[in-house]
Amino acid sequence: MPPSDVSLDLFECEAENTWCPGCGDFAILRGLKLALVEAGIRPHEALLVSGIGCGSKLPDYMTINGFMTLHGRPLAIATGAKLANPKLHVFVVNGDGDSYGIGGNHFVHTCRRNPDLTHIVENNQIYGLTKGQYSPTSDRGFITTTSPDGSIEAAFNPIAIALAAHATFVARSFSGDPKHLAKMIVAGMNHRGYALIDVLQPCVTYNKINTYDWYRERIYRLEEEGHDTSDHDAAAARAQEWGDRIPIGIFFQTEAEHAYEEDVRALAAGSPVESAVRLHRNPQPEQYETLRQRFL
Amino acid sequence: MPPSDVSLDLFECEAENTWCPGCGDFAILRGLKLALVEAGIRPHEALLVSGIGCGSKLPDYMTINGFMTLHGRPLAIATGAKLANPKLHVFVVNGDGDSYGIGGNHFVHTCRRNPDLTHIVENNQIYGLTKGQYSPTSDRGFITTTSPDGSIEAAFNPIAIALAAHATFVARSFSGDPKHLAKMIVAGMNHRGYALIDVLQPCVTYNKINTYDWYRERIYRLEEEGHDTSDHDAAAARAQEWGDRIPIGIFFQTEAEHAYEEDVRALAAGSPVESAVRLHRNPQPEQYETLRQRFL
Amino acid sequence: MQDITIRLSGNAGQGLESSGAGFVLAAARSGLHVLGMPDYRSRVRGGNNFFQVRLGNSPVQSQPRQINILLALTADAVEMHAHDIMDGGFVLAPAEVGIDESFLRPRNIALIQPPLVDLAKQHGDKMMANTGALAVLAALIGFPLQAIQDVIARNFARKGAEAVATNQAVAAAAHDMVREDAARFPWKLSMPAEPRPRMAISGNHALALGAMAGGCRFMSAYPMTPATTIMEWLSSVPPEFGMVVKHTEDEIAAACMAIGASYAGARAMTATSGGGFCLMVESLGLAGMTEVPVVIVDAQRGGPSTGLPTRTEQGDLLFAVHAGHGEFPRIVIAPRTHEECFELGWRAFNLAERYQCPVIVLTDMLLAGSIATIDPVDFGAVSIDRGRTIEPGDHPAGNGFRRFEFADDGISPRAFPGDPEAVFPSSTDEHDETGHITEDAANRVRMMQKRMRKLETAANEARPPELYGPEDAEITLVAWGSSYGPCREAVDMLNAEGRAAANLVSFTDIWPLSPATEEILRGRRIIAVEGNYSSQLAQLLRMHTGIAVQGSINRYDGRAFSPEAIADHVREGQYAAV
Amino acid sequence: MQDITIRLSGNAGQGLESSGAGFVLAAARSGLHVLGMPDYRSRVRGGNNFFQVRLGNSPVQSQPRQINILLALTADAVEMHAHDIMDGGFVLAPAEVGIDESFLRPRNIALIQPPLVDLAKQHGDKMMANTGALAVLAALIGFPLQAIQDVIARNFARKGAEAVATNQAVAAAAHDMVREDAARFPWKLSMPAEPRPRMAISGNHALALGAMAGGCRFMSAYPMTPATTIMEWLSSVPPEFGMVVKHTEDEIAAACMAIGASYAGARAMTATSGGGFCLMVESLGLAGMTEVPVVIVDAQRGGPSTGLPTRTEQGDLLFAVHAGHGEFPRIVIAPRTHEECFELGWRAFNLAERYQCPVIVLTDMLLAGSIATIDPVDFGAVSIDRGRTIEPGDHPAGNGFRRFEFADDGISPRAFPGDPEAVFPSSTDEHDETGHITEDAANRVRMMQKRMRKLETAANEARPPELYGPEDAEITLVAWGSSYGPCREAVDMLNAEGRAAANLVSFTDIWPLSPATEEILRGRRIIAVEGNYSSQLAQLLRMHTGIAVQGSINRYDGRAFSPEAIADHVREGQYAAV
Ligand SMILES: Cc1ncc(C[n+]2csc(CCOP(=O)(O)OP(=O)(O)O)c2C)c(N)n1
Ligand SMILES: Cc1ncc(C[n+]2csc(CCOP(=O)(O)OP(=O)(O)O)c2C)c(N)n1
Ligand code: SF4
Ligand code: SF4
Ligand SMILES: [Mg+2]
Ligand SMILES: [Mg+2]
Repeated sequence: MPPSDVSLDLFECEAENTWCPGCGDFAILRGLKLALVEAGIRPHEALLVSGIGCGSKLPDYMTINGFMTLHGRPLAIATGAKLANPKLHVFVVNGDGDSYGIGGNHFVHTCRRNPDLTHIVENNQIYGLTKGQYSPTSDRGFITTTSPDGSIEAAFNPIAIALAAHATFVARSFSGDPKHLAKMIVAGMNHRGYALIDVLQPCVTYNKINTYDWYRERIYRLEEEGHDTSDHDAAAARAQEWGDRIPIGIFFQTEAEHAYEEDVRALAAGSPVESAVRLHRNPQPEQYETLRQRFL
Repeated sequence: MPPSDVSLDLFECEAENTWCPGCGDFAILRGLKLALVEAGIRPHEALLVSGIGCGSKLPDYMTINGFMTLHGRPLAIATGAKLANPKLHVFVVNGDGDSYGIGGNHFVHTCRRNPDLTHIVENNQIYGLTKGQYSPTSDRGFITTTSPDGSIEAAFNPIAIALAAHATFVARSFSGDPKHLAKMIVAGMNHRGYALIDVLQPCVTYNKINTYDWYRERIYRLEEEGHDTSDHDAAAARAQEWGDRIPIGIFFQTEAEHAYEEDVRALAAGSPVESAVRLHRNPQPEQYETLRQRFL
Repeated sequence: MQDITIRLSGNAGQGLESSGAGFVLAAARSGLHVLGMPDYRSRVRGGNNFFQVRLGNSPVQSQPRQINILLALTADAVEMHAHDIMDGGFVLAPAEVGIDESFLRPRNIALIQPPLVDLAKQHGDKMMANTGALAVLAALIGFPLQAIQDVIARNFARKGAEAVATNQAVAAAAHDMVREDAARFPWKLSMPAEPRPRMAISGNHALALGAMAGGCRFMSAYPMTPATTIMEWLSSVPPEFGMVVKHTEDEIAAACMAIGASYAGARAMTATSGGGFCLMVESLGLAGMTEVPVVIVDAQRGGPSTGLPTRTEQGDLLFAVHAGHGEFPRIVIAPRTHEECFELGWRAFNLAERYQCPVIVLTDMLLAGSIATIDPVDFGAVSIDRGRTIEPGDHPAGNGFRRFEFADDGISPRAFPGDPEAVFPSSTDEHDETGHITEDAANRVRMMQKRMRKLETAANEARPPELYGPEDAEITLVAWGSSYGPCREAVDMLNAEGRAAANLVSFTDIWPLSPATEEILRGRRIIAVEGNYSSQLAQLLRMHTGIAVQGSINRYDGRAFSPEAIADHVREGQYAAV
Repeated sequence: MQDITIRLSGNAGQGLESSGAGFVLAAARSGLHVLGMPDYRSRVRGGNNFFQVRLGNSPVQSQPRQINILLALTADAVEMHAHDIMDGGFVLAPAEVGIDESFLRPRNIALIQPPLVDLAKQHGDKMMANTGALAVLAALIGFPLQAIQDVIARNFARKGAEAVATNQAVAAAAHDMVREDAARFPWKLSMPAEPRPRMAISGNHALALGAMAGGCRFMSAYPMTPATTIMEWLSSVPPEFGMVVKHTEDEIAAACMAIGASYAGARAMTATSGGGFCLMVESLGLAGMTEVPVVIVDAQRGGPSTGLPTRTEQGDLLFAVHAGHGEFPRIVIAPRTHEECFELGWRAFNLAERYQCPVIVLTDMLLAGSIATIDPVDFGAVSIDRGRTIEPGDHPAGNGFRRFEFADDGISPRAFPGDPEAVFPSSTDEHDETGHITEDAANRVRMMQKRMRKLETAANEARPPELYGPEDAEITLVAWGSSYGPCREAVDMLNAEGRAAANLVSFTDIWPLSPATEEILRGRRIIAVEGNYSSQLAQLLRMHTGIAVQGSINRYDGRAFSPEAIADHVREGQYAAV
């Protein structure tokens, strides 16, 4: 059936949803489904890799190939899956603690590596599932059980770090605006290479500061201020904006560089997944003769 | 004895040095000793934490409190030591793979945390001790045993990442110029908070591209071009320079923010190390009564 | 009546755990023995959770198979828990909650429905319905309203006099409201004349308090259920105590920071659960090789991997004993009770500094999260042993400092950076007595032997397992950790039937095993009772004593053993999964 | 003469390893059996290293205690190695190297000093002295110069005809130069008339070649001695093979990428040493819980921690068997020979996909880095078994896809993303048959049992240990991995003395143990021979069979067992560290 037949209900699923009423993750789930429908991608054509956390439960709540893995590791796992089968549309969805805390190293190296992944971060500036400790993106002074006097660390700035780490698509959205979110996700999917979409996501239970209203009062859209998404310096400057005014939209995008897997020469011979099937059905032992010769 | 009595020979030691003749690490060892002498710090007053790699063997080659730990972990270990005993002058010395590869997550979080550490990275753009694989800082196209067709990843830019990660002191030096190196190290030591000194270090055995000459032809000094070290944007722009011209010197420095340990309120009551000694000699059980009350 | 068990049940977010904790405290202050167990799912709001409180006149160490009273704050709570209510038991629910009695009648379970929500609303806030419910429960089982009122005063103090007053009013009214029901209520607990004050404390809090008493002033950790509350509580300690707590970027940093702090001379710890412990394994080798003491708490939960994040298990024992490549000494201890959580909290640091190696404290969700009443801890009884640690100025006169001296017992002198008489290198590469790296074969052999001798020294000083019950019994249960409580009660039940049916051998020091272990177990008919699939302690015992168990009783669905279930298995000689 | 052992010794950076490899290849092509062992320190240049080559007419499986010839490229090499030269042995050194003969005379060790450096210089480059030395060695032990010339032609080809010609000229001249010495030289190897071609290959290369033959087309790793050459060799495979290799940021990413690739449907692996394996432990649980096959090679080296990075050890066995929190099936296998490195290289993937779990292949520095001659591998004999894997279109008709179906043997159907008939979630949280997260107690018990049943299935299909030597012998040696070779030769030595003194039971499939293990070991007088401190295989055997060893022979200084040393221990009944 042609993509136009792809509809929301393809992605629905009965599994019990355990998020708190009002959680910003609901809108992200919806935004992702809208994006898939718009892009005409069917459940079996996409792979959604998540970590551990409230937000990382998302794949359990829709019909899709979902791999809910380890806290902090989904980018590495998704990269392996993408390299093994470049035909898959691979998404990563995880929380701010997962992505920027314990997963920070995979994050910076994935940025510079540029595999064709669409990365959606549910950034609620808190550790939700573990009941409210401060996260890397918590603002200075943010009070939680592990920062009783307020956080005394500068907040991790995912936009700035991604830009410095050579990311080729860097965007921010807000779960209070599913349409904008869907637009960003589609843009990220269409981007050749790694796409970061950091989503401001209210945690209604543990983050009483960064609420829907708090964000709404501050958010503005980059495209409405004539921001040039090809200007890396301008993007870096906008990345520093936080507090009174918080930009959402695409900060930076370039397709001047290949996606990582485009430069992996071995993939020209067929993907590892295809090889596994082919070799299983037809091993062709003689092909290894040249390798054996190296030792004779 | 007054600092002026601190001399190089205090730091000498007989242990056999296993570096290759001509290795850039020799100059870094010398530069560090010079800096300690200039700052008047004695071996027992300093702690030198390293990881694993050629460069990380440095503490074994001088007389100092040296802790040669795990590949990628010295920043975390050093932070623990500094918080336990803020009186110590704590240094971290490790390779580019150690610091930015496997240790990348501790690197970005240490930057934003800003503990008072002086971090010297022996950046030879290669994995030396494991005999020559490409490292995070290897340039695109760099050919090694694990990048036979040349690296297809954008190089990790430590200066740019440190700036984006909110580091308060960011500098680069060159092991071909021990005096400059010593100057940078002294400046880093005097800095309040985390100081990164990325040192361009030729690996004469495995890196045949980034040689002493290669660097000499490209290096220029920021201070000679009137760079303003308080200007974050200017620093970020300079950080992007690589190739024909490579800046060395201090990119950025600010003391507008406290060192992490200055904001740890519990340290006002004495350091954990002092507490351990005090409580051992004089436990004072009654002090815990208020805590016990919480459960009655 | 000897003891009563009440299950408070409703949805996550309805404040069950805090109400339960308040009730436990009230009971504790009335001189009762209490054990309160939370049971919640890995979600933050919604979905049925419960908090179960067992109260008794003598120590209670487990949760029974059946409960006396169910407090149901939602309709489905009844449906979900009815089968756990004993015949003739009671359901207490706000009148405003529609209850389907079909579950109750057949087993003549009585239903009590005071208009608690309505009452709470009258006084201003329907959230106070919980307060009313607690007062009703007090009325039923017959413990003084005053105890409830005191706890309200204490717990609502920071919310202001207003909040205290209204809640107390609700409590009084509710207590009054159920006069008749209370009169008809069959089970009354006899209240001690002058109540002996007891602490009501969770295993994690007891362990954290013990650590502080043991001189721990540095803790670095990354949140992970069920260990998180250790870090959270230590973070709440006033700054005057000098307790430095660091919430790190991950567990690798958590373990490494603690090791760095300990290397510098602090008493330092970290706490996590199995998944985080996996990430600390390489650091374990760092501490083992450089002989840096460090205390690592692994509060076990249902595995493997993410598993059952909020439920209990004893699945990490063999992992803890063998974690890390190569061979180096480490110590593994596991508290069996809340009292031991406190004791091991400080003892762990003595062991770590004495043997200069990592000490792993294995607890589990059941100990970590349950609230028990214990005799007020005695800080005077806490001792601090820093082992062969030398502080600046205390050096014996003589020829230099050899940090890794080939000592007969394996324990070399330890000093810290800052000490002018002891400047030395430490390396995870093999090293000589001075700490410098060497690959010399003879040195390697001696240094390995030196390190490994510490394990023999530690074994000889380890606590032997403890025998409970008649020396000669038909069956010997073997247990560790949270299985101890239910096993102990099971033994009492079995022996209450007359003959010496069973006894219990339980372990606190698990690795290295005391040499006395073999002799204590030899010739017994042993049944292992473990909260895991593969009877890990039993495997360890066979590995090191050659003694095999006759059977095992295992539970690995994340729920607690009940003494009744254990006793049944023994009676029926059925040894398999509960 | 049956076999000859030559030690090439000099400084790191003098090209010993490549010269040694060339010599091994020349010998292999002449139809000899060869085992070449590098011995180097954890440094890149300088410091004495050596490469030891043992040549024989029949298979050689170990390095002997004493060598026949020492090639000394530096003066201190003699001082350092003289004690390992047998009485009446030889030292070959360039005339330009001043040798202190005081070490040699007393044990009448002869010195041969052709002017090799000078000769090399004459032909243009003193680096060619090594080439000359190899030609001299060939002359002495009497194998054809042509073999050396062929290898020169092969190895210097990429450096151009010029380089080939000059090196061959040096070889010819050097060979000529030592005519008389050669005539007087006592030990000649009889050369096979028409040499049977053999492969000269390291354990790591054999394993990598086996993995490719087994269909592995994805490898992610982080460099770590002694595993690095697996990744390096796979990186060198031409792109036409479609072999995707990723050098990652760390070992966590290495394991996770391989698991991601395997989840997607590839045959994927990673390789590391103990320290890196520590960082993969959490991923092990991920693969175990989500039932994703993955092959992890742990090339063991001296531990703990950084330890002896370039030396051998068998110290990770119990860690590999117990790594990871909670309980899940995994398989641990360990090659004993270079032939088995190739075989397990492909078999590991069959096991991983058959049982849908992680497979850990334990090798060690000795196998990984040594070069052995083996019969050319037969790719036709390689079989690929993907187990219960379903490819798109192959689904059995019927009611949907249950990825985690409660199968009797524990093995559920496996499908991959991209398959329209099999869209499902996978989670490290406990899940139901469809893959969705659930905390239901009954489901948990069944799902645990389903997973753990795979271990029973695997045990029943596991290879029993192998008996070598007389069925009834006074002593039974037990060995695994690289200890197998020297044990086998020790058994032959002992039995050569007449009586059935010893036999050997050795293991390839270590976990789960074949049920036949107990029967094979029962009633024997067992001595464990392991390259570790605590006899880890012996511990595992006692844990699961109850059979205890009578003693053990351990070596943990990072060096190889010699058969002579093992035989002596057995003769003297001395069981302790070598
Ligand atoms: C290795 C490991 N460490 C810790 C945890 C416990 N844990 C589960 S979720 C989580 C963090 C949740 O925060 P975030 O990633 O921001 O997701 P959120 O719940 O806020 O959506 C943690 C620490 C874990 N599962 N694994
Ligand atoms: C966990 C772990 N992984 C891998 C290694 C192996 N290893 C030792 S040094 C090193 C990298 C060396 O590169 P770098 O950090 O740049 O230091 P250099 O040798 O270049 O000075 C590696 C991968 C290790 N020791 N530990
Ligand atoms: S805790 Fe916060 S993030 Fe988690 S489900 Fe509730 S609202 Fe959402
Ligand atoms: S390999 Fe490179 S970095 Fe290492 S010691 Fe030699 S020259 Fe220095
Ligand atoms: Mg979050
Ligand atoms: Mg390097």
